[in-house]
Amino acid sequence: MTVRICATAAEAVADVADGATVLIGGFGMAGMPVQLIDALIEQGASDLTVVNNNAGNGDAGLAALLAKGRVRKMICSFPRQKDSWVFDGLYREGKVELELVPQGNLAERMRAAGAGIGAFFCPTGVGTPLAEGKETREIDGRTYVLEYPIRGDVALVGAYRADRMGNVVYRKTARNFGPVMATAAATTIVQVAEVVETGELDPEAVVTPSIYVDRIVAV
Amino acid sequence: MTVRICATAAEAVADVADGATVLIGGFGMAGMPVQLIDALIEQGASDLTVVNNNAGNGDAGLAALLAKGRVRKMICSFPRQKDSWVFDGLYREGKVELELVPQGNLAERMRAAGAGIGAFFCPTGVGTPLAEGKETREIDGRTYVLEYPIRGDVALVGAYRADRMGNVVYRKTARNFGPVMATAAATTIVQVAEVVETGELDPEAVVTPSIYVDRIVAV
Amino acid sequence: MSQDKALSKDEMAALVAKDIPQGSFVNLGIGQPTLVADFLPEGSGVVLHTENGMLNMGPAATEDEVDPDLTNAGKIPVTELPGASYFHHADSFAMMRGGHLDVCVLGAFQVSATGDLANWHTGAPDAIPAVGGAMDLAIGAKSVFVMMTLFAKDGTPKLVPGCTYPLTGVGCVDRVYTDVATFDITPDGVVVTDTFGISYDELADRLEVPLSQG
Amino acid sequence: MSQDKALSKDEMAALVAKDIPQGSFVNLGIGQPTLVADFLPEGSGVVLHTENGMLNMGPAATEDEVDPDLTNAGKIPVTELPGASYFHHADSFAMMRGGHLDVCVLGAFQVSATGDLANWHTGAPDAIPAVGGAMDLAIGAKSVFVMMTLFAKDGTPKLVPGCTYPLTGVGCVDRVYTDVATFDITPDGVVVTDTFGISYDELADRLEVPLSQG
Repeated sequence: MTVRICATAAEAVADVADGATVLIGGFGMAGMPVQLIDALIEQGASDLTVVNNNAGNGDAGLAALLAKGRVRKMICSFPRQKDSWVFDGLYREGKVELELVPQGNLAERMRAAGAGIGAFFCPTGVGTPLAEGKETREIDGRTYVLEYPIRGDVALVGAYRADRMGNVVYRKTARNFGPVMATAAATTIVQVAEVVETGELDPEAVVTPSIYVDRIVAV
Repeated sequence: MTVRICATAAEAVADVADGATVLIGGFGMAGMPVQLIDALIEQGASDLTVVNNNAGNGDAGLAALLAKGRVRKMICSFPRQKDSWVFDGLYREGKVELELVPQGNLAERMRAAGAGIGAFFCPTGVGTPLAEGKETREIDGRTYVLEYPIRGDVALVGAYRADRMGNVVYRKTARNFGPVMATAAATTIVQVAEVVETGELDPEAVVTPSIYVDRIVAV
Repeated sequence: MSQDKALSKDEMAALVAKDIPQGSFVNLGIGQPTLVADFLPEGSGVVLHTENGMLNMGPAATEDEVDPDLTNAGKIPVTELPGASYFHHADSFAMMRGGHLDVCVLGAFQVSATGDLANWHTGAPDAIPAVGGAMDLAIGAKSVFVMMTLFAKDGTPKLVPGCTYPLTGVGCVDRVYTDVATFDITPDGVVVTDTFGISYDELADRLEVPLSQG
Repeated sequence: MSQDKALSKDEMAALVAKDIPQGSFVNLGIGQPTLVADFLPEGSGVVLHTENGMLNMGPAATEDEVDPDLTNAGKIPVTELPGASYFHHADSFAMMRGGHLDVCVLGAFQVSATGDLANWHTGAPDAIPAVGGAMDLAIGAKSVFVMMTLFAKDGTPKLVPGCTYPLTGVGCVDRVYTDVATFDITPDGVVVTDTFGISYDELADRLEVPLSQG
């Protein structure tokens, strides 16, 4: 349905529900939708499951959301960083659950959700603790682990520019998880540096087509 | 490995072996690598398995390859067209085998090959003759069919421009199967209208990164 | 818009167009469904998807607009509207399979009372089978609309208790637009939502499918 | 390049760089492997991949080049070389998982005689586990090179009959570069290809892994 251009980040995240699974783009700070996360903190939704590659840096953004006790569970590949003290503390106190997923599986499981794939046999993690208890199968002489989609209720994506129809482009490695998360969530909210007129983006270079975008906010 | 810029289409396809699986891009004539197919006909490889969305139009390109009796098996979604008389004749005479695959499964199975996925549960075709004899599974209340990768020995791709490193861009709907096939073949050969200097393509708009491309020929 | 005679193809297309919500992302199947585009009102905001890799497809190309690199799924030259985007086949079908299209409109040989669709193969022994994107479309879109004449040339109904032709998809059709009636396929059965030049009783009499009046 | 003393980190990196074939597509893991880039000869044609979505990554950004939108997998600001391309995470890991990278270079806690790799988790009960792209890289590249010191600070060997730390990947390591020796992991066992400041006999004595001389 037609994208909504929101006046504020607060308007964009107003209806995020308690208990929602929120996909949050970004790899470290590159592509992190900082203003949307701040608005989500303000908005107050709690008991969230958050999917992000990391588990917060420093005290802002995702780390601040964690610090407020709003996150029940993190699904990520690399929580431990030199500035992940907020997550580290909560985790050691048993106040946040962790599902550790290899980075490529994180991306591919969200891709599967967006692409209508029910499950897929993946070679990553075979024979490691992260595949324990999972179904495996040998195909053509190689062992694979069955992996299931990760779906979001909401995706918060940081991007570069959007047109008024909702087509989105990114900048450099800030692209990272954004385009995949946009396909995997029921509602996708994108913050951009600039909203341009429809027709100004090169149709050959659109990365996230408008069909995946529900709300846009310029920050 | 470093891409080879070939002087002629003949040079580019010189080593295609008898019995090879050849992925041929294009949807109808859009994106069809006509010069590479002509060179392949000239080169003489036979007993080929060809993957293309269709099974040849008119008397040129893929239709000509079929007419020469070089194709043992077609894997495609839509062989029957108003100008597919070459395939039609061979098929009725039992001279070519047909594996009919829904169009999205054709794309996704090649994507799986390129992405290292061993197999995937797909909702398409469930309960239809094209899923007969295939493994099915119910996941979250929906039935899926298990589909396996389609790998190519060679991909012949028609594109728009390449730089000297092998990065490739396409034009409009001529993009279609090219980028997927480029990932799914051991050797990917791309014909383009123009080879430009490295650095001339926008890194944000590259569709097939150089890693997937082995040979380029300007036609 | 009940009327006292059967609908023309254009009238059917207009009816479908009227039922497509503002701003929908829509795929129009090859053939008759393509007509629907001509009846979308100005400012409908409807965005057309073509499975060969494009969103916001424009109308068929006129002579000097023809570009061999820009066609629809029927390989007919088309145009690009502002805000269009291009993507490859795996991404295009991921979009369909992932349930992101709001509506797709398809032709059919048969539709069953439970929404099974048969539209790719007559099952004739000498026919060369061809499926294209029909199966992907049938199971992908949020709503699947079928456009067809209700009766074959020999008078046989195409809305049937169970399809006799090979299936395209199981339980996937939501609504059926025909020349003489429109139907909703619901969990509680087939509901007649409108008739054109035929009475409900005659319809109920000619079809072997249990009907209810909407 | 046998020499009579152990290699420095830079010397190890230079050794790895020398073994990367011209024109390879290479992923250098976080930490020590990143050093390898500094020793790739001019005109090597080696293209660096970073799993956060880029091919043909350039060196670390100097002060005025720093762009927060352009980092490597270690989140360090880097630069872009001509012929670079950007792609999203699913595409980037499809590239890895699909076997398109020629070489990846990783650090390790342990490598087993059959090429099992342990490099993500010490298994310490209070450690917060973090895996990142290590498992994807381990099983994805055509050749996996490991760079590590051969002995831990307490003298325990890191090339072992079987890993005691949690695994990153099974049978995935092809070659091991250490400060005192290099090894090929082959179907016939571990082959010592070079030694630095240690004799083959001393090496064979200090490791519990059966060795042969290359």
